Amino acid sequence: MSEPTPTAPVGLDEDLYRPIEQTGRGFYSMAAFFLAVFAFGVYQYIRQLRFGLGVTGMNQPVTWGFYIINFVFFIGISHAGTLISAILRLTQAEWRRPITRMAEVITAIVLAIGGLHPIIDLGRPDRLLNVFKWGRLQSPLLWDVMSITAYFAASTVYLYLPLIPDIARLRDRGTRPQWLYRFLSWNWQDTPQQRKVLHNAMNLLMILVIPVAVSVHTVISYIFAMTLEAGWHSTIFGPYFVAGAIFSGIAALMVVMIVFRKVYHLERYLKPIHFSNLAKLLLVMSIVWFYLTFSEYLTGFFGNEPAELDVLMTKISGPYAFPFWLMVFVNFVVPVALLSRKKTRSIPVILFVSVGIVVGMWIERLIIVVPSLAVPYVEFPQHAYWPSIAEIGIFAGAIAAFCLGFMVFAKFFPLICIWEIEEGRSEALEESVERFRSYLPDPPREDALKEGRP
Amino acid sequence: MIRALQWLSIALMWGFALSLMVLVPWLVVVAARWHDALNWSLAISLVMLPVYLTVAGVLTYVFVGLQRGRDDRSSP
Amino acid sequence: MSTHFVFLATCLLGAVLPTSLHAASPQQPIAYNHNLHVSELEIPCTECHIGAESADHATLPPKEICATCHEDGPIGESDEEAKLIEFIEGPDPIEWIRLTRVSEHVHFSHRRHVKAGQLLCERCHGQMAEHEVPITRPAISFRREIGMQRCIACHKESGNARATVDCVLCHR
Amino acid sequence: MSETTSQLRERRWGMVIDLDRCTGCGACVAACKAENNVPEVSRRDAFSGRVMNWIRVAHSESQERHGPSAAYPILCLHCDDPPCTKVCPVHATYVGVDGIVGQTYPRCIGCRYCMGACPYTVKVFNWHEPQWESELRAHTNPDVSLRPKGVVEKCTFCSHRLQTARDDAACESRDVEESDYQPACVEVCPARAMTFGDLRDPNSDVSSMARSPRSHRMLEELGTEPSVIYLKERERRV
Repeated sequence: MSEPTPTAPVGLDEDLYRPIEQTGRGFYSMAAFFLAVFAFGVYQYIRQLRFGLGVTGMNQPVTWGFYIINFVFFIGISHAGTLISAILRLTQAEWRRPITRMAEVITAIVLAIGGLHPIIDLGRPDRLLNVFKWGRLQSPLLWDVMSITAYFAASTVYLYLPLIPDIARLRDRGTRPQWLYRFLSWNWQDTPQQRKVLHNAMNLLMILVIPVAVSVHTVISYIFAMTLEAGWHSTIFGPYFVAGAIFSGIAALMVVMIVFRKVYHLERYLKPIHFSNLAKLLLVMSIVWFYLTFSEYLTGFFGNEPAELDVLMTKISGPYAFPFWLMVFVNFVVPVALLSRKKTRSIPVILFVSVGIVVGMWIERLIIVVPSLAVPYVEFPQHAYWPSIAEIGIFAGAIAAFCLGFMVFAKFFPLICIWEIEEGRSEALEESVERFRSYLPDPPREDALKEGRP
Repeated sequence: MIRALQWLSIALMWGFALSLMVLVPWLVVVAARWHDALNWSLAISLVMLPVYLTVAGVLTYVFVGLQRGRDDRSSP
Repeated sequence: MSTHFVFLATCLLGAVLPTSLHAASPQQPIAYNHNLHVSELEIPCTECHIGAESADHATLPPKEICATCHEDGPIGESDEEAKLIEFIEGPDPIEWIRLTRVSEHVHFSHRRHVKAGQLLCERCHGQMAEHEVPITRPAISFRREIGMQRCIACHKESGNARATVDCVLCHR
Repeated sequence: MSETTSQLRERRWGMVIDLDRCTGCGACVAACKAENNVPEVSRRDAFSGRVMNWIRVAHSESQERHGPSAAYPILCLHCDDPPCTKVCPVHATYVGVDGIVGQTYPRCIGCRYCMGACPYTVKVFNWHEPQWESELRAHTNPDVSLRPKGVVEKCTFCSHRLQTARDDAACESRDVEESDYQPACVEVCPARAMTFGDLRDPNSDVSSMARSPRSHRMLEELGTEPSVIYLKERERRV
């Protein structure tokens, strides 16, 4: 066993290692539960493979349902992550340190799950290879394949790089399984040169990951916006989707943070100030989201174009009125009412608001995908779209897969970036004092002093 | 053994990046062959290829960099 | 759940098993000698496979076609001919086993290729004239080994403007 | 905008539907189903909105909808610049040489993007493996394939008839004439409301009808350039 690295002061961050080194009964029972739900989803998918997409609730004209909604939703959540952590790192926001890791984990897991959804949606998944053999780059679906793979690659690496020093710590502590930590730590020895390489790479990646992340959700919006369908064919869909993605991402991040803070007793690390700061960000995004939603619908409404108006009316007063107004309520009214006042910005309230927003953003995806299809230009026999047990089962399975993925990750790796916390303790204070000092106006030059005040 | 796994993962990463970089020109070839929206395909491939190149480049930089950094000291 | 497992396992097995096992070598009712009829007696293919020039399918000859020559008793001394005579005199049709098939979703017109395109049968069916006993697998299967690539290659190299590579004109 | 369209095309098959003549009897719907082996769906599927029709007769009673008339048949309009082909990720739907928008079933991956992109909602999906009762199976058209589950299908202007017409013409070493080829719906229409022909040929019936002041195309403002042209009803004095 190698000796612990000199930079790791033993004891201070023991709380962060505990979930990895001790496994309680709760973990196994939760894992079993999620595994069961996941297995149910897999079973439903196998049923779908056998009997065709007829087992879902989709029909003509509503040819896209839960799978595409969930696809957009999950990929949206994935923006939590990397985008938030990249922006916070880039702007050197010191309070980011305990948050970034969780955000990145959300991204990686949710991207993998979301990326599978278009495949689940295929009528002929056995012909998936056609996309690579004879794919048409003109199709926005291909743009999506490209941008999601790029984002997945970039964000996985972006999760992995800051993890290396922590893995090395686990390796040096002798945590099991040793081979895993030795394999993943890449012989990290905390040499100055290694630090420099890691630092450079992270800097590069965090800059790269922002445009890639923006492009991903823009391209997803293009899937809809590139068609001529009323309600989809909109120029602001790109920014609208990106804003919505970041919005839902922050909310999901808060939910995860609050849950794991409770479960793993991370109160020392995730303090009210972190939630307060994120809640302010959430409030801003809520307002931005509302602004974009408003602009999007107002142009349709004011122009009075019949097809556009038909879709709009089904949303605000037709069969989709309830989810629509619920969405406005939980995405805008509740956050603005509760998060804008310091008094109500407490952690339980934030949890409530965040859960509401995650649900609300899912409804938003529903409101975007389904009504436009349900109200075609030309008269068509109408049938309400209701998800079947297959779609609900697969949705539940996907959520279970996310929880399971997060639990397994937390079982093997620290959920809070230990070295960044240590770095914060040892260096950040002086560094930021130095930084703040550099913001201050320079002292007057000596010759100016002499001239001005003789 | 662990060394081999590490090299394997590098190889996988590169295989991934390279196969994407092969895929895009291939799709352009397909488009040309089918007289099918070649201009679009070219435009999109021009956007995609640099992105993959950058991702692959960063990966290489990190892996090579870490190995170089390690060589300063003997491995534990 | 177990039925699903069996289903999956069967799929896997089906994919792994060699193709030869799939097509158990078929036994034709009469061991027709192509070599004798085509090479030596110089009977053209279309004499018996009458659809080749006039229809989509080339057709396998019914016994009436055989009867035009073999009606008045055996010409040679082979056992196979004796079987044929039995068929001609009996009430049953000869149930030839069809070996060459194109997929259901393909429109392939024999008359188009044979009559309008003036293609030789050998081009796709191989040197049938050399076989003295019935073949057990087609010289060229359009199912597995070659498929669409062969069609496309030939259509392109023919230089014939009517030999299209447009999907819907062959896919149906 | 598939470049195939402009470069290789000889003809542009098109249809004119005179709404003044259309009685909405549905003969075209039945003929199409029989001709193209469009499967029947189960009762349950029919109730959940999965009826499969390549042509349907829409009725617009009120003026709120954007349809042009009281009863009008809608089939794939075989657009010149179809929104559906642009979004297909695998080249399963595309504009063919004679302006027929093709759907290649063996290539389709069933993503249903084209169905969402089509402003006319004329594509249908095989939600299940089609079930054919033995009676019906025996009467399927051998010229048309039976589609497997999980692929999108739509009107092909009875392209199998074009295949046969081309075979006929090739055997007589001539080009396909307009009179060689007609889709089943046109053939069967008892009111002769549908006319089929070459829109490229200025002397054809369809071309002259297309020049009528009554002619219009569905959702013309979208710029999809459909090959199916409707003739508006004349005003009636009671």
